[in-house]
Amino acid sequence: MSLRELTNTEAMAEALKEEMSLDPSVFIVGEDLVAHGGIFGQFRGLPEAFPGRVIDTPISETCIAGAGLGAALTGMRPFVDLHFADFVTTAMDEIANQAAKIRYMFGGQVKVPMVIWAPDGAGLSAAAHHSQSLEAWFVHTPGLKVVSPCLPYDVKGLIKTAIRDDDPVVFFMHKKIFGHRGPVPEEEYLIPLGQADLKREGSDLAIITYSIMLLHAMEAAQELASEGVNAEVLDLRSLWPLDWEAIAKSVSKTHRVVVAHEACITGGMGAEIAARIQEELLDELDAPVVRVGARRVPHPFSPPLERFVIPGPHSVLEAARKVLEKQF
Amino acid sequence: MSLRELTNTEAMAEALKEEMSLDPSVFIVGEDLVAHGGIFGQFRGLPEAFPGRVIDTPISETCIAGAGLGAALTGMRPFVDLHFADFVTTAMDEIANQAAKIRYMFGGQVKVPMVIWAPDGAGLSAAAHHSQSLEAWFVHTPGLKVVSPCLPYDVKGLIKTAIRDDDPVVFFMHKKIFGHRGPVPEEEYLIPLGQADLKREGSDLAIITYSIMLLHAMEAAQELASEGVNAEVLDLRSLWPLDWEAIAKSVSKTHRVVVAHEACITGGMGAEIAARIQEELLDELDAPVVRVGARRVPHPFSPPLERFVIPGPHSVLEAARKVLEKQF
Amino acid sequence: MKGSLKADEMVGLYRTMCRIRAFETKVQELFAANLIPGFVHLSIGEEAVAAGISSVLKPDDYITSTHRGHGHVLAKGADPRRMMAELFGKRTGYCKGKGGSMHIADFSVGVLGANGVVAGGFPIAVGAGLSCKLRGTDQVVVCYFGDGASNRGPVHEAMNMASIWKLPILFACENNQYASTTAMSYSTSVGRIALRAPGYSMPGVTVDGNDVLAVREAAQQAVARARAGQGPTLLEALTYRWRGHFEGDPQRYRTKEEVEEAKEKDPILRLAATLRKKKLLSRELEERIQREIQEEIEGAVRFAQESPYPEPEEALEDLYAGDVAQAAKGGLS
Amino acid sequence: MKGSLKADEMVGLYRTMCRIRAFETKVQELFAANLIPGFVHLSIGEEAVAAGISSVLKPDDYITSTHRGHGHVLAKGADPRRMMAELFGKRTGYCKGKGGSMHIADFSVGVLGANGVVAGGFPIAVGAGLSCKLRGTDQVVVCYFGDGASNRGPVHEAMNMASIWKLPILFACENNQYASTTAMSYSTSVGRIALRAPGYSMPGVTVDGNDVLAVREAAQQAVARARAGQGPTLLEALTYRWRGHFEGDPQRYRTKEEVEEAKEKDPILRLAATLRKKKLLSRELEERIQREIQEEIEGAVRFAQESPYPEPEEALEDLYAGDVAQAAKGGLS
Ligand SMILES: Cc1ncc(C[n+]2csc(CCOP(=O)(O)OP(=O)(O)O)c2C)c(N)n1
Ligand SMILES: Cc1ncc(C[n+]2csc(CCOP(=O)(O)OP(=O)(O)O)c2C)c(N)n1
Ligand SMILES: [Mg+2]
Ligand SMILES: [Mg+2]
Repeated sequence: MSLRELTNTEAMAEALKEEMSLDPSVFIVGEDLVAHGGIFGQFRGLPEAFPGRVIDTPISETCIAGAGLGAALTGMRPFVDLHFADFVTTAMDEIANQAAKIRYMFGGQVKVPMVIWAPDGAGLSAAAHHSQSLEAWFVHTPGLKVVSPCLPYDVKGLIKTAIRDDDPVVFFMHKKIFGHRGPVPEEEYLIPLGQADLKREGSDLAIITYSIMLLHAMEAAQELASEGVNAEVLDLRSLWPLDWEAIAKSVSKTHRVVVAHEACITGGMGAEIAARIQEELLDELDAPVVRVGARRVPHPFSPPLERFVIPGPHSVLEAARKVLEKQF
Repeated sequence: MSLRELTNTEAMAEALKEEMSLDPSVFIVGEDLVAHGGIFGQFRGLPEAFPGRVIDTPISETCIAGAGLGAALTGMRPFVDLHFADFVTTAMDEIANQAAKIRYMFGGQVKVPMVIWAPDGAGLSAAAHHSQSLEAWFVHTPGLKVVSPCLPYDVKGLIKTAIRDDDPVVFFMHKKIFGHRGPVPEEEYLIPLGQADLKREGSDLAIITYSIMLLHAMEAAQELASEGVNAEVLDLRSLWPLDWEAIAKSVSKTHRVVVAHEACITGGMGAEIAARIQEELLDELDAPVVRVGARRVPHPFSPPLERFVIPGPHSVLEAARKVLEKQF
Repeated sequence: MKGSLKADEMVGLYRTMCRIRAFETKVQELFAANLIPGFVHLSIGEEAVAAGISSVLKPDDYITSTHRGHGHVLAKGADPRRMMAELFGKRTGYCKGKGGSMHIADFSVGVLGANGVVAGGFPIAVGAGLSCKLRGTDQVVVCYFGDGASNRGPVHEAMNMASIWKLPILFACENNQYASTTAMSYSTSVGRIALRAPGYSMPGVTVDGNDVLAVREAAQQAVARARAGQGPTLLEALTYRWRGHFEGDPQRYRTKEEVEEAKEKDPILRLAATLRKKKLLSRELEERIQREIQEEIEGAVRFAQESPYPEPEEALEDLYAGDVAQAAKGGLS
Repeated sequence: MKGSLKADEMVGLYRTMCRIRAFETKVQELFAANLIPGFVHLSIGEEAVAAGISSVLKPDDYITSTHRGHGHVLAKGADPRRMMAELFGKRTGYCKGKGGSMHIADFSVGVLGANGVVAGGFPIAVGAGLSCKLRGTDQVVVCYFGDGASNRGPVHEAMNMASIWKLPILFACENNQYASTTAMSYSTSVGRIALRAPGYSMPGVTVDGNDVLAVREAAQQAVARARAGQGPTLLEALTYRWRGHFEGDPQRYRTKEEVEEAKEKDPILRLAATLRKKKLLSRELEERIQREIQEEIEGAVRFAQESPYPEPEEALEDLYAGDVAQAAKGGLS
């Protein structure tokens, strides 16, 4: 495989371009897509390449998400851009009560092939209405699939799979990773939903993570390595379906686990993972699973406050030290 | 204290009546309240007793919740009836982005004394749009308080406290408990938010629960007692603030724990509790914490299906047996 | 216009209304006899709306329906046997017992689903309309809704979007004057829902919703407009809900007299009178229609009663189309 | 009407507009110099709307503002020093650095908050209006919003509720013709937002939003109506956003010429010309006004720059008013 380096923005645009070329039922709908190719340039080139298939909307997230659903029910494969993850609040009925439940409520009569995509995450002083990571709400909602990759390779492969998937996929990308570069093969490839990827092998402890925290976890792992600790980093990529086998493997190998995400710790994805690890693998644990995430406050604006609230490499490091300390 | 038996419906109406008599800034707003005193009769007598202070609205949950917020910011103490918990999906922006965050975003300038009340839960063949238990979303949302009691005594005391509280309180009551009777003193009393109540003392295992699952847990505990197992049942009543001390005490005493709620297990409140127990009290556990909750599907309509999806006394019993089995 | 209707079309309208009435009257009985679980919302008295509108639709046109949707669904061509089985919670129902009265769909005849969320159908209708436009078909979408629904936010977003994109949508308001216990005159800032249409630059028409011929005529114009790519129409049909909001509703919000008075405007009797005047409905024909309908409905009840309940484990099926079905089952859930 | 304005009132309008312009021009510089974190949305060119409306409000009247809210907040009486400190993220800011540009509030002068969610202020305004009514005050509420916001669902719910309850609300649309990259002519199904008012049985008025006297006059009527218990008004002010949607916006959606042409309708120059014609704005007065404003803004910048940042741990304060503050801190969070 020949490799190039692409940014996440480029990887995403390329994935969409390929899928739109292959399948005329794929279209993109959302606010402010055409003029600037999306707020991160994630659709650059597509409005020109696919006239009429990248559709600007009024500011109406409720109806945008629901229109995606209506189109999915009638033969199309919409890719819905929700602008900012924080605005899912305005479309929760369409996502959680309608899209998630329609196939089931109607006894499997119909498929719902749609992607609901949104940039999430903090770190840009964007304050309380433009910084949240809300994936836990959707993992708690039966009927949805939830994806949140970090590296361009994974972004491209998962965007393509999410588009081809016949169920509603909620797809989050952290707004600070759009410029992040990484190798992406020229050849076509797909990444299945529900498959984690071991980004770093290790034996002393497992850091289970996803989205931007992968970068922080890798940094922490490197620091740990310099101290002689061999951490393994498991990138979940998909949160539902959840690759429980990969998690169990890491836990059984390292016996010490950190779960790290940027969302609020309380009630976050880390709670589900930690709860399940102790439920199924308690005997494997040499120390409690430690969770890393944001403190339980909204995102403050001022840089020193925001830095204090959201986790970084130091938070993963701290958690790792705590997990390593304990001797049974 | 003289005791009477009241239903939850009566206890709730009495709490509101007392608070509305004491404080002219308290009012009730929502759909279809006046003609029938609310869909469960929970406001019976109040429209007549307090003319103009029980306010019917158009079907506009988004604006109803947000109007509660606007009123709370300007000197009133609204009690917002959201009709069915499932419809919080239409007011998530108002609840999670506005009410929850306003005090914080604005640096503590203002108080947000409002209650957002909704009946939740399944068991009436009301199907996917009228059966959910969504408390986990709100526990994951900093700025909110979350309450979900079961018995009339607790309902009355907590409704009164929630109304007097200066923060937004999301208050769920299971729709199958409205007719449930229990002792309620004539004398006035309050129950603090964040205080669990030990509904049954025991030493062999702790069942941590809330809302309708309390009834199921008590039933299971009785069954266990007949088998010589002494289960303790801790009724959380409030989910945030969470009475961690009470939980820790039960865990340290019994070393075996079941966490039970009617909401979907995956990403539910039980995940948070189990994760935290293993994080802080791993050495106390003689067996993994076992979670009880709904299976990860929407609520089906047909009775045999619905019974299979939601947990009952048998589910608690099964979990208890699993927890008791394990010998370290 | 009305005159141009063919005889069999007029009789067809009559038959459709009678079928809806008979189906729902039977449901009322069955519910009272505790044979149907959950909640049931009946549209008895409002049959002209669904009948009139569906009479101008093609099989591949779409509708989004509401909590009070039996009429819409029947009129669009759904099978009363599978509907009844669904109401009973049986495996042979449209949704294999997973949906019930508020969640019936039949994608094979364009029924995109009833909805438990008031106004939940609006965004879906917009999406279906957009899909028709993108796929270049001449299909149209009917979005049924109530007077109460008209005040929800998604209505506004949907009407605006449908208008700017000239989507082929008929927004069909069944104004039965109440939303549960709440009178439209209290909840709604405008005397006629159709008066909101100019705010979206679309035609707004109010018709007598108990006059099936008037409904049909207005729907025909709207549908023609939609098929011609000229965009959506808001059609308001004034009618009345004879039964309570749900079966069992104590109805303290209105008087018996008001209900009795409304019943005098029975859309079925009204069309029957017209047909008789035109000599289109002989006693024999009428008896035959009623007999056929009774047989059909009784057959539906029999089908429902004889069908098995789903097995409990079937609750785990139909969640995902993709290969996660397995994962979901194998998971903790 | 216009003639009945007193001289000092007219000069006051001028001063308010100049203060907003000066504040935002300074913010633009500071942002470009990387002294302000996050995102900033400027209302330069739109000053007449906030100035005209606020000039008819009392201190205890309320406003809900938007992401483009510096002008609304300043005109309502907020302190530019605390605003600027907030933009810098300093502890002396209105929100102790927790809010930033999109989340400024000053409850002491009735500013119920800017909002990061487009149309997020509507339900809050309805609640404030309901509160005024329940408390029996004669306060009014101004709900500012943009042309883009007008298509969101909460607008519909809010206008309907405000109308049925005759709430004292002025819905003030700053129609600057764009919502981010999207032209109103594309996104909106009606040529003038005010044309939606009849759908809510409320007056709908469109004025030249660059003519502060016209804005003031229309606002005065709406506010009088509101105070008299006659209900809400929808006022649309046509204006133009001179800067990008946010500072840094590449603005590929419009031409430089279009912007230059719009700038010729500068509301400040326009009032200045009127004032000069009426001999109300001597060169000395004008210089004094500008000098005072410059001093005030420079003082605000100095205040902001000299103020300390909050300590990191302060991030855990101000979440709850009740005793859970402790619990939250002590908790896992
Ligand atoms: C979003 C939402 N809010 C409230 C309800 C509860 N509810 C069900 S039907 C109904 C009244 C609907 O009135 P209308 O739209 O006029 O329809 P009708 O029942 O008269 O046919 C209400 C309030 C709901 N299902 N969904
Ligand atoms: C619900 C929501 N959707 C989208 C956005 C992103 N956004 C911020 S401002 C804006 C444009 C608003 O346009 P308009 O209402 O006309 O106000 P203007 O910016 O022109 O003052 C958009 C789309 C948002 N903040 N909130
Ligand atoms: Mg109605
Ligand atoms: Mg604008």
